[in-house]
Amino acid sequence: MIYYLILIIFLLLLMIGAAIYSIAQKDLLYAVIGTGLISLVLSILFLLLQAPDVALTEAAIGVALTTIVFIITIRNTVRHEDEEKNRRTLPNQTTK
Amino acid sequence: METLSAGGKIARFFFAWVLLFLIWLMFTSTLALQEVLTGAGVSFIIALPTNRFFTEVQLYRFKPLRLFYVIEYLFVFLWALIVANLDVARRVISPKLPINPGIVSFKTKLTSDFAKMVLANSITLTPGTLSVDIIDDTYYIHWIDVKSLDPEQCKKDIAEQFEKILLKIF
Amino acid sequence: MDFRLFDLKIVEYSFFITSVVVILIGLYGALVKRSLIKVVIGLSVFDSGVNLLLISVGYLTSGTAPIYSPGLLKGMPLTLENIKKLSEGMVDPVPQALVLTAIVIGFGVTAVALSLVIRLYRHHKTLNIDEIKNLKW
Amino acid sequence: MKKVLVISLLAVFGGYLLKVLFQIDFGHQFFTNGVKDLYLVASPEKLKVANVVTAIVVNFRGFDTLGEVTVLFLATTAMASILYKGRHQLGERAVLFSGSSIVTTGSKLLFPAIILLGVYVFIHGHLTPGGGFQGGVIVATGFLLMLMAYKDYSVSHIVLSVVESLAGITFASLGLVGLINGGSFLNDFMGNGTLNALFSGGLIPIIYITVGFKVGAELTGLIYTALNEKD
Amino acid sequence: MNDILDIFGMILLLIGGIFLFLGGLGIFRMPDTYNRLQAGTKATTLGGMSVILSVGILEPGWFIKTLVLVIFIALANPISSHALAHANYKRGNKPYLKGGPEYDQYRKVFEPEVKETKDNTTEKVKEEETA
Amino acid sequence: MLNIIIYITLGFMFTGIFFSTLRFILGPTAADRTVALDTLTTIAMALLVLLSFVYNRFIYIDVALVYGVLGFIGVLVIARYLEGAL
Repeated sequence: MIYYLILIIFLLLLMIGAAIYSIAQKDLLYAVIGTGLISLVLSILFLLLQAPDVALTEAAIGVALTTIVFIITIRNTVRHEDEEKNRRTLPNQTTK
Repeated sequence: METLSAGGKIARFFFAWVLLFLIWLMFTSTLALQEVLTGAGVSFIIALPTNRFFTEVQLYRFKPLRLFYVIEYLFVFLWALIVANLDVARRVISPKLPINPGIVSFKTKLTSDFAKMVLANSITLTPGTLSVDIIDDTYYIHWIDVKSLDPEQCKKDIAEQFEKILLKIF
Repeated sequence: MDFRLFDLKIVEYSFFITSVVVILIGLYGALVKRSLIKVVIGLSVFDSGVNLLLISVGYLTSGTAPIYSPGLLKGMPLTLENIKKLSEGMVDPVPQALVLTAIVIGFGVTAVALSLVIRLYRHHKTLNIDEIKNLKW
Repeated sequence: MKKVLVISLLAVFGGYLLKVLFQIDFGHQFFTNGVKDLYLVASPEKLKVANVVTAIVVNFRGFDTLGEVTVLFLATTAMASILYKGRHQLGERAVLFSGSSIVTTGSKLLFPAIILLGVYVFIHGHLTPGGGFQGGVIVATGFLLMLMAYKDYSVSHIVLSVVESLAGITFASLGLVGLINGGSFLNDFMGNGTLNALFSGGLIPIIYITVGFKVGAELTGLIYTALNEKD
Repeated sequence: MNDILDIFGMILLLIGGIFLFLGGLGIFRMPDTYNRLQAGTKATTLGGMSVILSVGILEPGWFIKTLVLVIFIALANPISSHALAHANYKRGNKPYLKGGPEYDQYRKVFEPEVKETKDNTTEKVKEEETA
Repeated sequence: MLNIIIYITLGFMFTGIFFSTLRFILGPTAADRTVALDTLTTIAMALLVLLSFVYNRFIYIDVALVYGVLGFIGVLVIARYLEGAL
């Protein structure tokens, strides 16, 4: 049983790490991929807590829809959090 | 691509319906009467707008003999998949990473889009190769351990075993 | 096969601690960050933390999901006693129903917030809230 | 300065939150006089619905679900009206080019299967995990796949709004029929059937199917609106 | 008979676990994105397939549903990895080449001036490139 | 016997998750991070199926099914964005 506990604690730490990553990361695209990781881990945790309905909802929403909405926003605005840095690297980041 | 007659369209619709119905049966994995009836209805409704996605050729080309080739293809593919994984395992575990990567190209004789996709997916899942692009009939393959740059040789090494079965199927 | 997951007392609160930490991280992002998209990401992280907290409050040790599937009934007759016996080993369904709707609503909120962000960017040509006046301290 | 203030504030907040949470006995029944036992027994006994969560969402708290679907509808409408820039924008796709032929052929093949999975999830909402919301989200994701893979795949706004309105009207009128018939919104007026058969649970599968259509149409419209938006 | 099936399922489960582990290790160790994709796609596809199939073998009633999952993995995984490789090349991330620049034949599609040196494939810049 | 095999398999899976996460954090480009996410999705799907076997509930497989069908769309979205198509 201690084995399962270690695995669960690993997952919980992974979730905290993903949350910190997606808040601390300056590049917004990486932060969005980080939220995808949060939703992945959260879905496994919901299944561990015996809530398959919620796990299914989280999986369905978090895997593609949240990502596409954030990415559309990034496409329409700026990709990097510091906008000065963003302007410098813009030409080779938006076109192929 | 040939244009379809009215009979061809109806046949295509039935093909899509039967396929979707089989997928439904696998989803529910039961044979209760209510489930089967509902599945027939639902797959009928879904097949109405989506049947044009499934096939582009007349269905009279479909011959039962080709099912044997499909099964043969599956076995060849499974064997290649296992070999691929042992290959990846060898490369990943060995401490010196024995790789010599590069992107090679070759031409295929396949015509339909679906066959090209099946071949590309099979190439991706077989030893050391990853399809990067298809432009018309030219495949561009990332090869983890390039043995030759000659297109004929590449084709013989990478895709020959799949293509000759796929040519019989399609 | 029987797997009881939480026999140890120490670890039991790890779900609470994790969700509180995630909530705090999300709130920090929403309060401190200057990029508006980061604020929305912070809100979505906050949302995840709250959902995890609610679900873990409803958890029951060695319980199972509140679904009377054929695999769980195993051909038992459907009498009141059997149902009561089975229902004692089930986790709380009410937080699950709450969170189920909360996730979908959370997505709607995120979408509207992001469309507001796009609109603000079109007007101000920046996402920095220090430059968009009268919105934040 | 601001960061220090925020961190101290969060520390106080988190400390109090944890202090409260440590009084809860994890893994034991927390809401002792709650409605949990009532729901857990009444759902298979009276309604013949295997999935208790579905029973709560659709029947015991069915009115909330109507509100929730309305919130999603409002989100779609708000997004469209916030992003609206003028008539010339409509009909322009912002996806610049189609994917390579592997991506387009693959998505063409998988699209019907994804739609079928969505329909499976919301038809079986009362038997397995899932339901209208999840099924609708899956259907919308299937449309997202096609919209992304092809340059000129388009969804008709008229069809979407008609499907959405019809589903909404069906939901509301079924509820009203229940109100007239039995005295409460969404009161069940059909037979219940046997547990774990597909046709069971009375009104619940029908309502979840309407919810599935409505959510699918709404989210597809939301994605379509957002995807067409480009400066 | 049942015992043999069980043992077969267990072996398959173990093999699947090992391959999933190798997939993770592979994307950690390989030098560039294409090689990471190679390791990631192949190893996790076979690993996931064998874990899922082993569950289907250990519980025979579940077999058909696990078969659906296996089919979907085998269809969908190569598509996503192909799309990633394609996108990565289009962004201008050149592959890591040990043998020299002539090992990259795909470059000719994007830079037509290389055409004179070695001309045996069709040179056709996609029309979408200009759009 | 079966328990021990499941323990070992879970250990392998989590080691795989660990290495993928390392690549996720280290990965120099966005494509590397997406590769890590793709790998994590497949591993998570296998984990969900194994967990449903451990809990002995057939209906939990639906979650893995949704992950298996939708998981690649998320990766495809990011890939199409990186390509410059969106």
